[in-house]
Amino acid sequence: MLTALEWEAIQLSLRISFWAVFISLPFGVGIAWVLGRYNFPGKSFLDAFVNAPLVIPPVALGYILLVLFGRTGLFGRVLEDWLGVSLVFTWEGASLASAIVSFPLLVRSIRISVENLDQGLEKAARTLGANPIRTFFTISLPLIWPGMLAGITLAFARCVGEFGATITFASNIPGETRTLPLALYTVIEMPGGESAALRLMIFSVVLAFIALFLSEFLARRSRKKFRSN
Amino acid sequence: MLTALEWEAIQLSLRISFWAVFISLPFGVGIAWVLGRYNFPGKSFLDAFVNAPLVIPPVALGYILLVLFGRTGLFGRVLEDWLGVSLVFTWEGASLASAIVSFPLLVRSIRISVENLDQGLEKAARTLGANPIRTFFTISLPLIWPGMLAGITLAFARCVGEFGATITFASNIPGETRTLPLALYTVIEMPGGESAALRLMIFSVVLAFIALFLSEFLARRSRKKFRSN
Amino acid sequence: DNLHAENKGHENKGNLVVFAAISMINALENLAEQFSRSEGIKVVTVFASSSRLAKQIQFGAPAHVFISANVKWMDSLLDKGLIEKNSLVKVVSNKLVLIKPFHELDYAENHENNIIEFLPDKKIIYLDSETNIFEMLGEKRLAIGNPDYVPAGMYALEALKKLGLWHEVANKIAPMPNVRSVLSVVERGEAPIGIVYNSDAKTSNKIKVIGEISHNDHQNIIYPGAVTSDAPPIAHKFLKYLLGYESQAIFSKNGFIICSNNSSEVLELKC
Amino acid sequence: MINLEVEARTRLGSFNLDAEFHALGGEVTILFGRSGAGKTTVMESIAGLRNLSDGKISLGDRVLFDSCAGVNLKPERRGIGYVFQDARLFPHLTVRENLLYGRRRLTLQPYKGDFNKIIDLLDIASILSRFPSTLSGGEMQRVAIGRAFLSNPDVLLMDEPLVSLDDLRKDEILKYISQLKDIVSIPIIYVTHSVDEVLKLADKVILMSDGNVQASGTPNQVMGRPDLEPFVIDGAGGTVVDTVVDFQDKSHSLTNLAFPGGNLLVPRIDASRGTHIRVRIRSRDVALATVRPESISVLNMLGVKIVSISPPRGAVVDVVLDAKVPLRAQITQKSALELNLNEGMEVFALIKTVAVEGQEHV
Amino acid sequence: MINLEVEARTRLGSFNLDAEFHALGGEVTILFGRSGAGKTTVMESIAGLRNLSDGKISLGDRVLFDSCAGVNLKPERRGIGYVFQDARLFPHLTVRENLLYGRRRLTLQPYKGDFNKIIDLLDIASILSRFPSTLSGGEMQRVAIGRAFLSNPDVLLMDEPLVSLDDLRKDEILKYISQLKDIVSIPIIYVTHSVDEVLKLADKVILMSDGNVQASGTPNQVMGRPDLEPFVIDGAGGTVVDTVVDFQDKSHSLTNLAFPGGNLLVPRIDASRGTHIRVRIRSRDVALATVRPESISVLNMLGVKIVSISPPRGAVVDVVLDAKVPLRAQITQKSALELNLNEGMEVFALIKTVAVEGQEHV
Ligand SMILES: Nc1ncnc2c1ncn2[C@@H]1O[C@H](COP(=O)(O)OP(=O)(O)OP(=O)(O)O)[C@@H](O)[C@H]1O
Ligand SMILES: Nc1ncnc2c1ncn2[C@@H]1O[C@H](COP(=O)(O)OP(=O)(O)OP(=O)(O)O)[C@@H](O)[C@H]1O
Ligand SMILES: [Mg+2]
Ligand SMILES: [Mg+2]
Repeated sequence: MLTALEWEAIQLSLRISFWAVFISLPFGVGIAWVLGRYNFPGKSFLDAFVNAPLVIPPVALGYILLVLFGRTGLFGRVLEDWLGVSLVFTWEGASLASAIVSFPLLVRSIRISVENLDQGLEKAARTLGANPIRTFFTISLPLIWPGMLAGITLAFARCVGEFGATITFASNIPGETRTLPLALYTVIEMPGGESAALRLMIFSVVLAFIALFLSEFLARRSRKKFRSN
Repeated sequence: MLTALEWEAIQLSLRISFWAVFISLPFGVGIAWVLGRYNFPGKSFLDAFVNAPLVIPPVALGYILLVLFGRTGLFGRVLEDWLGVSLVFTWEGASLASAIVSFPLLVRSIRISVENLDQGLEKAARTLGANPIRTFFTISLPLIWPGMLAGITLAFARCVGEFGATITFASNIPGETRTLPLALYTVIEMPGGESAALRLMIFSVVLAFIALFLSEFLARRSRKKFRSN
Repeated sequence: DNLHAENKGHENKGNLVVFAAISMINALENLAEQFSRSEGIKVVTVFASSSRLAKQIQFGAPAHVFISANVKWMDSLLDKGLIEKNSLVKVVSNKLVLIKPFHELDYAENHENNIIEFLPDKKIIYLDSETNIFEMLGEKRLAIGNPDYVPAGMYALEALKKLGLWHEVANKIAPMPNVRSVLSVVERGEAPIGIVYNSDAKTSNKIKVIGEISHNDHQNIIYPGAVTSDAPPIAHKFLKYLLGYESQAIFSKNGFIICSNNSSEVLELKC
Repeated sequence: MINLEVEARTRLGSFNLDAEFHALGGEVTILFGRSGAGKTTVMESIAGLRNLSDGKISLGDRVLFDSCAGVNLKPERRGIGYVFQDARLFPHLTVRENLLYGRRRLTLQPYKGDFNKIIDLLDIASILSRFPSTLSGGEMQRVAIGRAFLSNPDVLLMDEPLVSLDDLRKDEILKYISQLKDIVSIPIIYVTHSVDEVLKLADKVILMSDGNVQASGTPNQVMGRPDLEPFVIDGAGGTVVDTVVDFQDKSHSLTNLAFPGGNLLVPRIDASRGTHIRVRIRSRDVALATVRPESISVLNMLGVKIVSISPPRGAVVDVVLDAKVPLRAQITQKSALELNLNEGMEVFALIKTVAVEGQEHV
Repeated sequence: MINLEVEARTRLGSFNLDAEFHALGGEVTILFGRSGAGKTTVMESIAGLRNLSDGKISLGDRVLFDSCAGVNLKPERRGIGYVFQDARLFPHLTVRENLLYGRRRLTLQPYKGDFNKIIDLLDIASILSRFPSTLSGGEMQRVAIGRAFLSNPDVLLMDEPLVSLDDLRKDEILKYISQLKDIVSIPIIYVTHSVDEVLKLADKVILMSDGNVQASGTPNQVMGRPDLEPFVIDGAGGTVVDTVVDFQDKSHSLTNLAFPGGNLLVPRIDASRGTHIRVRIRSRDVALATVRPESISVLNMLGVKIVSISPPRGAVVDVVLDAKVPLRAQITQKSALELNLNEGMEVFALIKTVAVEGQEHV
């Protein structure tokens, strides 16, 4: 049913999106927490910085990444010299691009949940002897979990659909960075590529659908528990 | 300070983004409400449909819009025959593209707030004689307002950054559809366009910054009111 | 596989990596496959817009062969010493054509300015200063590649200016980000006519070519190819292979124009 | 006079509600019962906030819910004022806005509550412009009560409204509720665990247990039943006697109340002659004597006849007395034996004036 | 024996807290005061949930907070068990998980509470696996109490913990708290509006008003003060007498308690001879007689001397009696005049056995 190329693109999309979300999740939660809970000078700047990838067109973002993480770039050189790692033109680079593009979505969803969190419950946990760490993991985290799940899904979907930054920064290398959207871009240039493009588009949507379905399922399970009929 | 072209792009971006968010807001609230409150068969499909624009690369989305809203398209024909309106190559079309691309972000933020809403308060309002409409506008809406604000900001920022669907569906016509990202893309693809690109990128970020700042200000005002120190 | 586990940064030792303009995808996929079969080496083809590929090579992309859709981007790499000057060749050439939607006939019935009048029985016209593009467009727009950065658009702009038609259409163009988009808006009738490469026109069966633009009216459209500075010898062989008779025939089938100086001699690029 | 008829059946997890009762307009009907008995569930059913599987609820000739006829009026059409067990103030509105939220309701009967009067009663004038998050527990509770009062309801549902309030304020609000029911003559359903509140307020008591109505009737009927033992603390029960003001003893700040069985002296009640007053006499406050004691500080000594003596429960026996109206005394078994009390005997019931609580009642 | 010393000053909007008091280990210290007096604010300050602008709080030799020394222990380091005014159960955890949440705490003193015992006491065995959203108001309250008990705290803060509970269950829990304080000898700070609870539990009462400590001392000292009138309902105050079990009258289910002023008969208390029992005698339950009445159902007649008679407040006067221990009677002015009561007079104090409430006390 699936051609080898399609299968390869799907796998790549999944792998790249998974790692993008997985790695950025702790940062996302941290920043959402700081933004949702505290007021401090420079908060607006942090907020703007986190959200910048939304307003900058992905292609431009890709160029910025190329400049920063390319072999001659600021970070790229450090990574290469110190760790022997190069991100440009690798799937890890594609993950980085996806992570940056989807980061604002992740943060915003979690932040809304953090803002809605009842601090009274955290206080209650503290009086029961839980330190801030335990309080966070046993009380706060489970209670913001629905928002986190929403953020994860949103970010994952955005990663699966990511094109501009990826093709610019990580190029369109088959088996390495040719994700579903890049494959779609490639086949559409071929005569009669529409049907192949349609197939790829459907795969994208199905992937997103599965992610949404999974998240809805998990969210419903956790909601059902603690909400009365 | 600003060149005429830059100023034009900024104005266009603002106009297109404003209308995109403004028009999609009622639908966004409605769908977020339905998804956040009710369980019904087909909910997952509605959810997937709403979120589909996230996974479909914007360029492909632009193409789909062309198919649907073009002169020969399903909706395009209706619009043209009944209203004499054509969306392709117009700023209204760019608004449509932006609205569709940013819609999932709008819905998700509002939905998280809807799910966090304490239904006990709505019940209290009902016993005080408020019908569902009044209850919605005087109780539910003010309480989900922070989430709505977050959604509006996110969607607005996404619209300001929207590139792929717009350029494919609405072209890159100066004064009509050449928004900031399109202008940015144009100069970035020209050799030696880096400094012009940087300027435009900064404008985009500043725009988003202003939107974020405004929303943060409004949110803080409404939060301060009803949250104790 | 551990091939790329060892080769972070993708020198792709053993593989031949070809960066090529996306508009060549049909012909090149084909040729690369044949080449890899005959040489027993894997050819990895990477397609994107020339500008993007050029920038990527500039930032260290693991390309061995670069085939650009225009001379300018090749020049920029040449200046930076990232390609072997000696290896530079003209791979193919192309020409601009005027296209319209295939179903124009049915569609045109609804409109007064029926452009069919200009085109008795499918005869291909040559665009000249007499051509009434303004009338052909009616209320609509002329789809071309964005003359700011899409090579096809630049050539189209040059030709339209030279033919004195630009002032008629300057406010009526729909600058599209790539040739593919030009095709799609013309296919859908959003633009009644568009200007694309001949090779691009070949990829769509929903449009038809109604006119040609003489290459006298603009710079020569050349697809230069070259080998990057740290490429293996096989890269030269591949480039040479592209210039061979069979390869050129395949290019030709895909709408490209076979280069006149079909040899491995060095081009003088700034023609 | 609008009466409320309730017949409610539903199931929540393993809990089964099956309750049937009615509440008269102008009366306070107390829902009494241990925690988890289903009181809140009944209230929510009346308010239309909980779906019943089966039953019928009507208010006067308006049917609010009828599972057979498929009637299920929306909460806002039911004309209820509900003081929730948790205050449920609107967090984004000031106290004033919370209080006035329900006033927009169109009502059949003219608006009776007076904003300033209720503000004063509840002592919330100083917090009107604050937001709920800054209020203390009792302040929230009071605002919630005011909000329900001011919505001018056709039936008032109060779910433990006075829990966080001090006794003095409790008393004032209880008095106000007593007055209210007489003025607007709506049914008031009141949930409480306090025997004190039952005896002060109740015209009728519905005793719930495990989702069922265990007993219902006047406070005297319900609170005196020995089989309801587990619900009521020994001796906190008692009787309620309807009296009229006979004369005022201004010099001693006392009021003399007449009732069929004689007269009662109570701390001064500000009411004119002939006013109906309901007094509550706790059975543990009543002592018995076989001869009239002299030189004792007890002012009320009623000649009564012993109707019955209950079997001993622990140290105590309950003695039902006939003072033309029923009266109840709780004394030790030892006293009963020593005084040789028997059914039919004529004795004196001794009731300290300060132990009698009276309240105006129409 | 760990004592709690509190000195708390802070400002919330227009409300100023400035309270200073101490609470001894093994004693229940009641925070009493009208709604909005600042009780919850004090509790939160002790728990470390509210920042004080100034003050010092120490528990034994541990300093929890000291604005001068810059000490501010985190709430989890303070070793408190807090029953909040609102239950604050964790919505995503079952009742069992809520109850056990605090048990992970490492404590200096060995764990004393027993899970099953507390479950039984609170009667929550049947809801252990439910989530809080399905609980009734009283059930939530009980789980919150259990959660605090089970966390094995060094100081217990209880903010109106019993408000939604019926009297019987209240009584059981009150008894348990009384036992608890004796066993673990931690300080217990208890907020309530109920005079009843004050008299049953209190070793010490802190009366708060407008953010300040108005009065503090034993219940006798505080609840009897006439200047505290506005806080206490007439006659609900009273005295607490420390007694020891003298003998058991099994046939009448009575217990005879000895105290310096004589003996008291009370309903049977299950305790052996010599056990210390604290009894509470409400002043309105005490009648006075100048000659010993005969043939009356009142079993306790104590010969006492009148120490003072207050000026009349409305109908009543407060009479302070000397029965070797202080005792208090509330009678009408009229009786006082008729019996010609004077300071120094020897009279009999009549106290119905059923009106006396006794509780074991170490
Ligand atoms: N979803 C549910 N699943 C199982 N049991 C439930 C559910 N909802 C409520 N109950 C049970 O129904 C019973 C009645 O609850 P309700 O709130 O009416 O009690 P109540 O009489 O108001 O008690 P309280 O005085 O404690 O407020 C309780 O025992 C409660 O645990
Ligand atoms: N942020 C604030 N701004 C202004 N006043 C406040 C704020 N927070 C609390 N208060 C006031 O502080 C006072 C003390 O509140 P606290 O909760 O301690 O009272 P309380 O004694 O517990 O009362 P209750 O018995 O009603 O629970 C209240 O009058 C309250 O209105
Ligand atoms: Mg209840
Ligand atoms: Mg409080």
